[in-house]
Amino acid sequence: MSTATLRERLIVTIASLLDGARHVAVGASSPIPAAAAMLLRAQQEAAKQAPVRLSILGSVKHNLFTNGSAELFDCAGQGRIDAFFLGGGQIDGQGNINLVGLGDYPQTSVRWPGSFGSAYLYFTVPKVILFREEHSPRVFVNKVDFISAPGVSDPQVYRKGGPYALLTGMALFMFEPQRARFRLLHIHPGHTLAEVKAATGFDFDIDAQWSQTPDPAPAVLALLRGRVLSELHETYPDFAQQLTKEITAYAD
Amino acid sequence: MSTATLRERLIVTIASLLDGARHVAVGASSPIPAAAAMLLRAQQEAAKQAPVRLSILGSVKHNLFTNGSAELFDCAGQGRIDAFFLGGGQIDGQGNINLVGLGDYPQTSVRWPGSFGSAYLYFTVPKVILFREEHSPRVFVNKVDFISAPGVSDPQVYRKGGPYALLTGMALFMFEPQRARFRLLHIHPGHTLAEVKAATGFDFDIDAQWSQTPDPAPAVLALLRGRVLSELHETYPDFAQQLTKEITAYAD
Amino acid sequence: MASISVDEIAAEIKDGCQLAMPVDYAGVPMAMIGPLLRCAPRNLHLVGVPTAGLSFDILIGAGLVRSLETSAVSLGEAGGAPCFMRAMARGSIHMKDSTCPAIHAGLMAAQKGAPFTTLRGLIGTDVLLQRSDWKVMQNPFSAEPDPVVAIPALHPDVSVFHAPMADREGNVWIGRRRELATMAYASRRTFVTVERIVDRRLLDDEVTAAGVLPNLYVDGVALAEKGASPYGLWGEYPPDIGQLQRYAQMARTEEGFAQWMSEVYA
Amino acid sequence: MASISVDEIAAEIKDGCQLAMPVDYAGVPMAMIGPLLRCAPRNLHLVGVPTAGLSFDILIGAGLVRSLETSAVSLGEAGGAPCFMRAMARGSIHMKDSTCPAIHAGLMAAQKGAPFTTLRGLIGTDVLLQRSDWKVMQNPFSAEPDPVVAIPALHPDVSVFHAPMADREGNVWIGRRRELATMAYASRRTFVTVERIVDRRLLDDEVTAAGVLPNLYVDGVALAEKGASPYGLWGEYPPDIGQLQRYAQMARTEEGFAQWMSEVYA
Repeated sequence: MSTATLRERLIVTIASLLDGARHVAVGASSPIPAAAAMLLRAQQEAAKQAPVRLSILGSVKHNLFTNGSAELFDCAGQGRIDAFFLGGGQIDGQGNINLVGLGDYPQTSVRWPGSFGSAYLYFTVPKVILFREEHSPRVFVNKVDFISAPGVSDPQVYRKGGPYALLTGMALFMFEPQRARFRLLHIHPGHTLAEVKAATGFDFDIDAQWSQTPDPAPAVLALLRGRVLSELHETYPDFAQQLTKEITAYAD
Repeated sequence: MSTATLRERLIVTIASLLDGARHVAVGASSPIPAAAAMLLRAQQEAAKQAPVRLSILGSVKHNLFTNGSAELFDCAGQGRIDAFFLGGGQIDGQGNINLVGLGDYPQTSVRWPGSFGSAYLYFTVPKVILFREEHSPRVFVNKVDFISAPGVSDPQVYRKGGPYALLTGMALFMFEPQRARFRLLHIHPGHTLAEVKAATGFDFDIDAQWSQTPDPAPAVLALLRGRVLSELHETYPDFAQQLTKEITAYAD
Repeated sequence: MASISVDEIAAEIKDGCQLAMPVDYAGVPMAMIGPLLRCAPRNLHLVGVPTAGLSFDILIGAGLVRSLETSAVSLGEAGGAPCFMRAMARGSIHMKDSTCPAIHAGLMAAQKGAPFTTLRGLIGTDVLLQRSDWKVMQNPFSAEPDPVVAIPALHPDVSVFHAPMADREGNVWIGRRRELATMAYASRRTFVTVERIVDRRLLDDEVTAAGVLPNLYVDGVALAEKGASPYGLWGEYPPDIGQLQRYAQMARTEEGFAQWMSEVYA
Repeated sequence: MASISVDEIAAEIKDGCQLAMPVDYAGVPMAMIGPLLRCAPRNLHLVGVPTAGLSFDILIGAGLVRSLETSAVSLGEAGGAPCFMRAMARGSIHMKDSTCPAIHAGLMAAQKGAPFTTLRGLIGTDVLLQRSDWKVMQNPFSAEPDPVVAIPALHPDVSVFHAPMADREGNVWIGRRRELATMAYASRRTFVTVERIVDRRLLDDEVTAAGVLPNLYVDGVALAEKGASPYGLWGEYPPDIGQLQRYAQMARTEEGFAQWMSEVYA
């Protein structure tokens, strides 16, 4: 039996993906990425390593920016942000993401909010982690209807960043920019390769060493359930409370 | 006999040149232009008119800027500065100014500080008032050795501003951009047209109506000697004190 | 500067006005929306700096909007913006889809008096493909092919935002929210609603002065307590998520939107 | 961030370093000049943001400077900068003559991660004529001929300035002097000397936070009381004009400069 809830597992997985980053920015309404970045910082501090810097938009305490909403983009353009998170109403097998809508633009049949900063940050932040809990063929499509941000670019296009990994409620894929393809690395407990294939509308590679998502180490879980949950309360009180409940229910 | 000292006359003349401006910026180390702008404001307030806004660099009280030293230039680029002041180590008859040095650049025989913001502000501020007390052939030359900022531009060049008038310790010239020439309008008391011609190294037009620089109205002088002098103390204490002495000596 | 009323601000927004307002957390001028609905200017061109939400959705639902330029319209945690989505599906409004830093780049060009600024990214996106008003150009400093996108200066006719305080001269305290300064520098006219007007001059103290938008860029200040509500205002009050969710729920249908409007702006 | 010493800051400035410092009234890091003279890095490339004065003149007089980029070098009311003028006449330094907004434009491009920004003006000046590193280009948004000057991004290796205070995390209070933030954003590394280090976190209060350069952009903070002297520091102390005049007087000759140096930096 697994030792952690799915959300805890997602948080721990993201924290491990972030390792090596000196500065992680987290967009608005992103409690799981925020928790993961806080977890990485807590782990590093516990190990007496230089901790990652966090800029969690929406937080006062965990946000260093003082130059308005342009600073996130300026900072990325300066090469001072190593990792960021994006989602997508659609994500395709080449790492293209669509945050705009379904069908023919502009009169899309379904309209989403819009591209936000993706059309810039996907080019400038080295490690963009695609995170979408829903793992279904309507999200993971063969070709997006609108490219808010492309997974790869022609060689002459300025490109310092792009997709690094794709984490869903079912699996973890790494992105291979040379091949412009995702590679399945882990499947979360309770799911099978057949299930992942059926739920993914694009073709992907499978790592020769693919495995079940490893269980979080007890010390990491303890940090998450202690310090990180309490830090998370400031920005995401509802989410922190909900996660506490889940953990309690799971333990029972 | 004249009622005012030369410096008072310069201040009053500049104030009249500034009339109509909604926002006047004054650069560092420019006490006479600063006093003139303050005088205009005081006159307008006394007449219950909307007063001109002042941005006097170096002043805390009479400076609205809060965005660092770039704001003056941004503000000019936005069209929000109507008048500014420039000088020049050399000024020629086409309104070109040289703030860089004498002789062949870069190994100039005499080197001045540099062009400051002139190469931008001369293009963007509608009324640039050239102000140089020394009126001599070494300042007013036929052709400047280095163009920090040109008096006129080709028609396709973006140009919202430029020289409006040239005020010296001897005379006032207006600038005619169509002709790219100065036109003598006033000569200060105590000087003659022959003297002005001899002291000016470039050819200039002479206004059919040219006259001696008019005497300041008593009410204007009273404002200058009262409110303006006391306002000036904050930014230019030495100058304000010196001017007070001059006025006292002159009255005796 | 004489302080004015919120109604007087609304009256300055005429038919066809290009009107800029800030993102959810940066002082949305909600108090101005009711008066604006009464003035009912037509064919507004809205600019969301850099994204937009409830204020845009209401104006779209009320039929006052012809087009908008922003990088997203949503109600945040409360979900999509229903009137915006409906109008897009119908094709009754024109959306100039952007990306956040392109909105900032256009305003920054205007702040600087430059015709345009360049922005990395964008190449290969459908965002760029749809923006014929942007140009791809060669970086003149590169010997190799190096395409870069030029974003033209964005000069809104009017910008309006809500802030914690202003002084009697009309100097407005914006704190860390410096995009509000950029928006005001770039705009032809700027109006501000504030929680309170203070007697001390905000520029007289270097500490408060650091967060001030000077009155040089401000054409009118109106008092409006809780003027961003149901959005929050930094350092003052949090957003009222319940109210936003209630709007999101009701505005899913035109009837529900009409009912919400009659309840709130009767 | 551990606070460091002024000597440690000086030691970070190596041979060939492109070193940026602010204008007279914006926190000139005079306290760092003595230690820097002891380290004596060679072939410095100085950037004055946007103009320069005493600190540049001393480093030029000491023979540590190969080139400089700024829009003016002077001692303000105390007159011209004697070592600068002497070195220019001799041709022993290379001056990239600029204009204030071009310095800001280069730093702003770097802040934005853009390859360049454009600047109006300049066309027809000898400033432009001498700058082969700037390019005149056609405004791509104009159908008519509309030349505009492109200024490439300026990324100093190191910037150093003096400020009133920092907190223990290295967040620095810069107040209205926002060109210091732009300089730091644009620079690869930034070091700051301060009058005092305070115990409270400057970002915790929205009013002080508005004037803070966060430690994200700061590589070291050193305590240096009266660290801008003989220049002034806003809100703290005025410039010492007498000292500047004394320097201006003595440095008119090489012997006088040498004597001034031995008196001040013995």
